Amino acid sequence: MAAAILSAQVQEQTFDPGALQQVLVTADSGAVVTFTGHVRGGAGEAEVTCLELEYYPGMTERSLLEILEDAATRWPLLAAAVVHRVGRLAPGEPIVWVGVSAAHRGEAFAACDFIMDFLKTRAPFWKKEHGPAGASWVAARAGDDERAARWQSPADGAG
Amino acid sequence: MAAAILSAQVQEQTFDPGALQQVLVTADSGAVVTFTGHVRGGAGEAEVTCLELEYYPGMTERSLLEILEDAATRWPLLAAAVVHRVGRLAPGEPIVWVGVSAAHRGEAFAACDFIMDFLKTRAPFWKKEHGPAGASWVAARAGDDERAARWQSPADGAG
Amino acid sequence: MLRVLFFARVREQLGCDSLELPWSTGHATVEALLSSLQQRGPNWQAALGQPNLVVAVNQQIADSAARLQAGDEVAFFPPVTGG
Amino acid sequence: MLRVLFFARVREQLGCDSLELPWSTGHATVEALLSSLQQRGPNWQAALGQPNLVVAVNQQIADSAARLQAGDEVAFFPPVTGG
Repeated sequence: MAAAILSAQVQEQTFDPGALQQVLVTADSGAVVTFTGHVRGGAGEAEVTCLELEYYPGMTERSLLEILEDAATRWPLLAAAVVHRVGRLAPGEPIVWVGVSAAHRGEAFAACDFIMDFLKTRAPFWKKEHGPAGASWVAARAGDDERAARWQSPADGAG
Repeated sequence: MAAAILSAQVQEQTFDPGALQQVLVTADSGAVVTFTGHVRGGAGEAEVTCLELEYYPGMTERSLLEILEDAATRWPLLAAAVVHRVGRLAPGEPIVWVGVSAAHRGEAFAACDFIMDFLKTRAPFWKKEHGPAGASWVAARAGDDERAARWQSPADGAG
Repeated sequence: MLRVLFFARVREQLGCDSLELPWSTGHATVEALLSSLQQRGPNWQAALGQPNLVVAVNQQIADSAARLQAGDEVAFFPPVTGG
Repeated sequence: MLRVLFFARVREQLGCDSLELPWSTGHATVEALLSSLQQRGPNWQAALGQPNLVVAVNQQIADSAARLQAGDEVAFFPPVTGG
């Protein structure tokens, strides 16, 4: 099959999931799976009034594209795209979007899930939460590493 | 947590995935996963010029809601919705949309995948393909039953 | 009365999408109703004798042993293929 | 020259986001570069001595044994937390 159409974008401005999804649909797309992440506001002492996102210009875009390329090697994808925001975001705002289109739903679900797991554990982004008690860097979560470890082989992931 | 907001809709007219997704987002939504299915056109002798969708008014909507309720019991969802079209559709047109919002991505991915598997194997819809060689009813796929059998217990599915 | 519905290929094979029958002891179970309907002719025997035929009683999937009561809605259809 | 970048908490701890160093045999590996940088003071020793410190050479994840050449871009940062 033809090579998948891949796109990775890092930006400060917000995005429109509906418009991003339309770009993924090709004549053979039977299944489109999307993930949209939103900034969570927390509550009480953990309240987040603002989330600040730092990244590594150059390496971050390259890393995102490599994750998409890895996904397109593991599953027969038609298109895959990621948009990740940086800068200062308010609770509720969309922060990340991943979309995958494929002929069938199995590979679209698996690839979208895989891309998010690797984005969380490989792509150089760092979150700092601002709240009533000041600002603090978000710690990496062991659960994210465990989720990413599910994809040891293409056969496991495609199951 | 509060009960999830659930919605099931069967309709002839098309739908806008972006607009449907917006309705799912609540103040606590950290993760939104959507699935959009499109009519596949086939090729050669299997070319499909038109797909006809029949359903069982009353039972179909009830069945879809039961699937959403089952998903909301298995995972802590904030909202879940399904829209399924009936009548005559052309290749490329969107036919089904499933969206799930939750605090975290693990449950949003699992629930969306689960809802599609059960929709495919439980909800009373029947497809008839029209093509150059005439019309024929689509046969149920064993692969769909196998995918649905993955969700034997909540623990398996949430993995 | 019993309301009986047919969908998709079954509907086409029978040339019938719904019918009403008086409830009777001869229609006391899904199995009895099926036997009675299959008497209507070879296409009824064939369409309702398919091993993968699905039955719903009052819009819930049921099996052939399910008991029927006056006022019930019974539907026969092939395996579903939506999504 | 070597271009050295610091991100997130590491950047804040050092009060420095980038610096340029002449390449030398004392900076022939990531490990040697780290030792040299840690001489700069207690905050450098602490920030660059964290066990979970990540290093990238020319925008690819590397380990402390990676060799460095003039013109390389080396980055130090904490575990990533995007998405």
